[in-house]
Amino acid sequence: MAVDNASIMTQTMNDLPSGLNAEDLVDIYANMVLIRTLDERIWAMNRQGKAAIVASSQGHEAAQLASVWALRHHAKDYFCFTYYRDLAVTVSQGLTPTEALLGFLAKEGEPMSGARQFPQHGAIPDRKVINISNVVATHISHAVGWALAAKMRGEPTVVAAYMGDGATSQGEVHEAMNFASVMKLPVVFIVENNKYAISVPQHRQMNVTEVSSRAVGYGMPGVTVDGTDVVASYAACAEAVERAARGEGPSLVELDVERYLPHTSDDDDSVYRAKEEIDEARKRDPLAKLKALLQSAGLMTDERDAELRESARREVDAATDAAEAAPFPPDDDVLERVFEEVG
Amino acid sequence: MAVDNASIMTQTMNDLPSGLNAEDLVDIYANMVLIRTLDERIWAMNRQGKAAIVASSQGHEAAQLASVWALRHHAKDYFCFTYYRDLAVTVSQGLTPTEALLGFLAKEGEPMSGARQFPQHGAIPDRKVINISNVVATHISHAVGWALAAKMRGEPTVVAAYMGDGATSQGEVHEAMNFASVMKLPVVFIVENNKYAISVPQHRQMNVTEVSSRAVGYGMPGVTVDGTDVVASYAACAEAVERAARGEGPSLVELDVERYLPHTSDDDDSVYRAKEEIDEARKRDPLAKLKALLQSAGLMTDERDAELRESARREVDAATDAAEAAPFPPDDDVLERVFEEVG
Amino acid sequence: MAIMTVIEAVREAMREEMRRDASVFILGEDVGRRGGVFLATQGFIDEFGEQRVIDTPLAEAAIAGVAVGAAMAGMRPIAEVQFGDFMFPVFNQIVGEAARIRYGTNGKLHVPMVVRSPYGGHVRGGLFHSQSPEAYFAHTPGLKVVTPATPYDAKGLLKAAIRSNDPVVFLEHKRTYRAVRGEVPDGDYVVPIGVADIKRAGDAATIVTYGLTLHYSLQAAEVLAGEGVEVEVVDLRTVSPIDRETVLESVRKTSRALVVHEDNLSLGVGAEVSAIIAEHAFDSLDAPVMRVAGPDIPAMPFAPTLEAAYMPTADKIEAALRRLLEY
Amino acid sequence: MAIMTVIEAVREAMREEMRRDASVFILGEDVGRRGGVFLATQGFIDEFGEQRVIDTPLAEAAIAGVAVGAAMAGMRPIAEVQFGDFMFPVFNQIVGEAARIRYGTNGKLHVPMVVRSPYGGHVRGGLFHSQSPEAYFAHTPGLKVVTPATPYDAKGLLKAAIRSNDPVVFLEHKRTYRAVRGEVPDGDYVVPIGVADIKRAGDAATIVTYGLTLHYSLQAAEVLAGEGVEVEVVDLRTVSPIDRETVLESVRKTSRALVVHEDNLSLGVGAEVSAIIAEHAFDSLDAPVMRVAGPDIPAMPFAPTLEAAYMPTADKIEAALRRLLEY
Ligand SMILES: Cc1ncc(C[n+]2csc(CCOP(=O)(O)OP(=O)(O)O)c2C)c(N)n1
Ligand SMILES: Cc1ncc(C[n+]2csc(CCOP(=O)(O)OP(=O)(O)O)c2C)c(N)n1
Ligand SMILES: [Mg+2]
Ligand SMILES: [Mg+2]
Repeated sequence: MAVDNASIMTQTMNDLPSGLNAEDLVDIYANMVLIRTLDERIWAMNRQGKAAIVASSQGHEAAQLASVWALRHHAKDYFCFTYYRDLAVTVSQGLTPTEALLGFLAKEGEPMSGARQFPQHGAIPDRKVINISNVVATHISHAVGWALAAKMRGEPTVVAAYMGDGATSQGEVHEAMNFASVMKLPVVFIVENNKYAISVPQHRQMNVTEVSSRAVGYGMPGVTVDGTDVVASYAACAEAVERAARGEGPSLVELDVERYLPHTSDDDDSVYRAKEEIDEARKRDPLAKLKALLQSAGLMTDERDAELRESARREVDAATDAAEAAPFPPDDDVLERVFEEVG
Repeated sequence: MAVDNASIMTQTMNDLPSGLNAEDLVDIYANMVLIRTLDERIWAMNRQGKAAIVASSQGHEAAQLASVWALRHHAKDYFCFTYYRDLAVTVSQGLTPTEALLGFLAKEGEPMSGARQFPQHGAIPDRKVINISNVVATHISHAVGWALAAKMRGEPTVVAAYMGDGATSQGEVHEAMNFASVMKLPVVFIVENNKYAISVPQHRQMNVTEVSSRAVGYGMPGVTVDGTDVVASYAACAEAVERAARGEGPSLVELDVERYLPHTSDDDDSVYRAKEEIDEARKRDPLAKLKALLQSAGLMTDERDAELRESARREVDAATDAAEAAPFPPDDDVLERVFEEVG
Repeated sequence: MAIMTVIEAVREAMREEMRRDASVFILGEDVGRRGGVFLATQGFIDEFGEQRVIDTPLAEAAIAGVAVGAAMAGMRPIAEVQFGDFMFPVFNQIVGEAARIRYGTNGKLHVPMVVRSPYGGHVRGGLFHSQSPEAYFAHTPGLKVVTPATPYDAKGLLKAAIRSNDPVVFLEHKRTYRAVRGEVPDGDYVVPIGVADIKRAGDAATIVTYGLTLHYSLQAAEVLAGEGVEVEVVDLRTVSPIDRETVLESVRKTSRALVVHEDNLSLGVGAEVSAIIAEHAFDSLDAPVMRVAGPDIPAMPFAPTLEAAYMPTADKIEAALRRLLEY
Repeated sequence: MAIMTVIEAVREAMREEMRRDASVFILGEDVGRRGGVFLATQGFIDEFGEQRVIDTPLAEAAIAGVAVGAAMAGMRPIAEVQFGDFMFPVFNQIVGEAARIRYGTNGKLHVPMVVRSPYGGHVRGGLFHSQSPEAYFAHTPGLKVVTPATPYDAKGLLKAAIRSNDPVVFLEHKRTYRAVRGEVPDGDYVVPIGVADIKRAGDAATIVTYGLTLHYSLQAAEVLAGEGVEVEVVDLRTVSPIDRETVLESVRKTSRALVVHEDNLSLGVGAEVSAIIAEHAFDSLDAPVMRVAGPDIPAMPFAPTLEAAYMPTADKIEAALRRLLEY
């Protein structure tokens, strides 16, 4: 994996890619703190038997947030087709912690699917997030279709299609990438490569070190960057978003990230992953790295950080209370909205 | 498409790739003449209302025969997973003209499927040819699975998986190529690129000029050569076969060929293809090119060529008579061999 | 009123809807310059341009998945799958995804798309160009599955399908394309999805069928009519949802039911029809509900003898009717 | 005789067959070091090595297609599809290809493979981890579809499946994995595919079911037994081919039939069972053949209230039985 772990420490605010400024980084950091706090809470609630299933975003936050900020700053309009591990995308796009927790607890009023689906699945079109399905990679062609619709109507939408490294083995990803490139559609394929598909390590998934090596076979640009580095991730995503916005077609951006927890709360990673490997991965923690960068630029102090964490804790506490107090959806809802109600 | 049409005329018998000698070329030429004669007869019988459906191999013969000779000379054992346009593979592997015609006329005794399937579909394992299905590209993973079985049992089999350019857009091709490369399986993926999937030209199928550009994304070698040039095709296939035989894994060989006739006998290519384009393509006719090469080396004369053509015509005439005389399969065969008969 | 074939009716429905509604577009293999391998979209690329008549790569899952995405975004894609046999690669997208998007987003999104495909046999299509895939889709809640048998129904139902706000699998029997002609009113009309049609009235027995075997059933009914026995022939037209009322009303009247289809017997659409009758018209039945269907083999073979042996023809239907009437 | 769970029985069947026959191997996602997400292959990689316990890329079509190819070459692959909901990506390979290779090669090749998959719900699996996909496969001639409900049947049937010279779709109900325990003889035995089993004898009515709802049906039968009404419970075990004889014999004895399954109603396996009874036991029936099944929605939702509302539970089966008995 071609990443440069050292570079981030030497980065200064002068190096920022166009479109990204210091306040953005502070803002992204605040989002990270909230999302990490929420993610930890959800995991804990699973261990308490309250949340049936959780896939943690811990280790992926920088990549996800950088992509969202790049979309905001470089596209007139955009849409995110996420997958289950994209809590930082959904929350930064406006899913509140209470709403997120309604999903994890399967409560009434959950906005994405009405608690019909696993947490984080369904759609919040008003917040530009769609995550239809648990079947890995089916959404990639949906994202391409959404982009096709936008292009046909002359709308300036750029569509981001998020997936893991594992997902890239699916045939539908091939078909969708090829289709998007032939039709020059405004899509950014974002691969959050955490080097595992559940227990299967990257080298048993593919005989290449970089997923981005596939891009050339579709006639589109492909790049791999350090996905724990907000600045590098932003730069790569921004370039791809701009290309899409210019009507030049799709790109593939591979963000090299880490998965700190087991695949989901149902998984036990100790049988296939050495503790040392995870310890090593923790050295790249996106929160710590961004905090260090901000501190080196005088934009963050330990006190301010503690305040952010405290405020995040309070927000997540309140969300927990609200979600726990909510009822389950009523039984008779089970038969509704299979088809359009006519008449 | 990176091909060098001029080079063949300057080639001499001294340039032959290792494994291929002058007699092979004469032998390949005789096969070509027979197969072209047979192919033309089948097309004519379709026009007479006798053969329900035909996909012609005309323009693909050099590519197909070169691959078969490369397998024979560079693998201890091999197997061909063909598609519908591979008449030159099946016949050079021992399907007699009579047997082929039994297929096109759907007669009893047809060896591949008992006339249950379209011509050229089914299996003749004793002649190392399998072509299970009309669903484009489903056989690519079968070929990979066959290679996996061979590898597990320590057998020296190299598997050739044939497909068109159109087939490469299928997701299953991606999955199968990736799988083969991860597992280092002895497969040669042979793409007969005639630049059309029925009416859809290559640039609407993919945003690249060479399918072989996909190989790097799977961590395997990929090459594009002139598939109307027996010698160049042989050299590329031989290298891939040897790599597979050495246990180093799969390769992708793209053979740039021409389709002289409509997609099948059901197609009318005049609505989507200019006559001039076909005329231009005819200049690369593999038969003419190989004949010229042999003549320049003193290995072929017009007289000998005429004899070959006459003998091919006689053989195909006899086959036609035999196939026409054969009965259709008996009705009650329709229910047989769905499952193993037990007891 | 014009007389036209089924393929002409299909073409006319799409042409009129594309003129009427800019959000309708077509994607599929060879739909552009080639006009589709059955010429369903002949001339469309000239009238509507390649933006709205999209020749795709050879990749059915993408055709379906891209259509799903575009439909969610508010377009009305018509995805053509070149043969019904190639519907299996779209299974994941149509059955797994399209069918449950309204449900799975609690109504936030819906999928106004049509997947059209020529299906069925008796055209020397062999094992992989003769498939009747309707039952797979009819088992899927969230999908509507339409199988017209006449030009009139094909045009009216296809318009209804294109205007539907839910995904529709629209299956056109290949053999009817050119072999079946009939009157089609000029201009706009819609045949509602989910409503069966009595194609021939009678009181001695009911045949429930759809697709090509409607025509073979009508032939068999005609033979019996010559003997003074009037058989009612119900054309389902939509195989999901099944129009229970029309079926049950007919069977309550005739007391005898024969279900006929070309697809293989086991768990074919006829199984559901038979189960509905058995449960809800039990007291009216004077004889068991019988079925005539293709045998349980993968699909009809290529050789003409074998194809004929597979096919539920008028003869076989007539023989079954006689058994039913004699019970 | 050991007492074990269904997942233990599955594991034991595979382990014994892999020891017995070197051509048996396993491929799927996470089957190696992880031992499968339900631990069906726990410890296998240590015993059999990574040559025979193959962790694949995340690509179900390839898993199935590679298994088909290896099976044609004479191996006996067991392909694991991690959840029944992810069977749709293998549809093209299993339904389109594996099922018709013997037929389409006129017997020259055959496909001795098993596709195993954990299916079904009542485990808080939500819309995409609760699917019952059996009917799709049961409609496919050339496939055998097996749905054991007990540890004894799971072990014996899985061994039969692995030894079968035709492709078998082997569906293990997730909820039974740990919840259902039972006696399993030590060592080798085989339960034949295609043979139903009477899990409880009775004469008042027949329940025909399989999978998880077998257990709920037995609970309902138990309640009625407390009232002196003995209901016969037939466990299909194999949903394709259906054991017509056992079903019909039971219904001819009891004169009343209730078909129960978790999959949605329309064109579920119950439709075929009902159609068979309606056609072939017509003269024995004292009441319509009734069905209890999941409603026609895509699959059961995630929220516990909605999941319970979907599920055909013992209560719902009991209520239907009372309606049937009172008819
Ligand atoms: C089609 C399909 N196959 C298998 C699964 C089970 N599954 C869920 S997530 C996953 C691994 C995904 O890995 P990756 O794409 O790398 O994403 P990550 O979880 O690592 O972020 C698997 C195998 C599924 N949901 N869908
Ligand atoms: C899955 C599938 N989709 C569509 C078809 C219809 N079809 C048959 S051949 C073909 C084009 C194939 O083109 P290519 O792979 O380039 O092979 P060529 O015929 O040019 O040699 C198409 C679309 C099919 N048989 N299978
Ligand atoms: Mg991953
Ligand atoms: Mg081609």
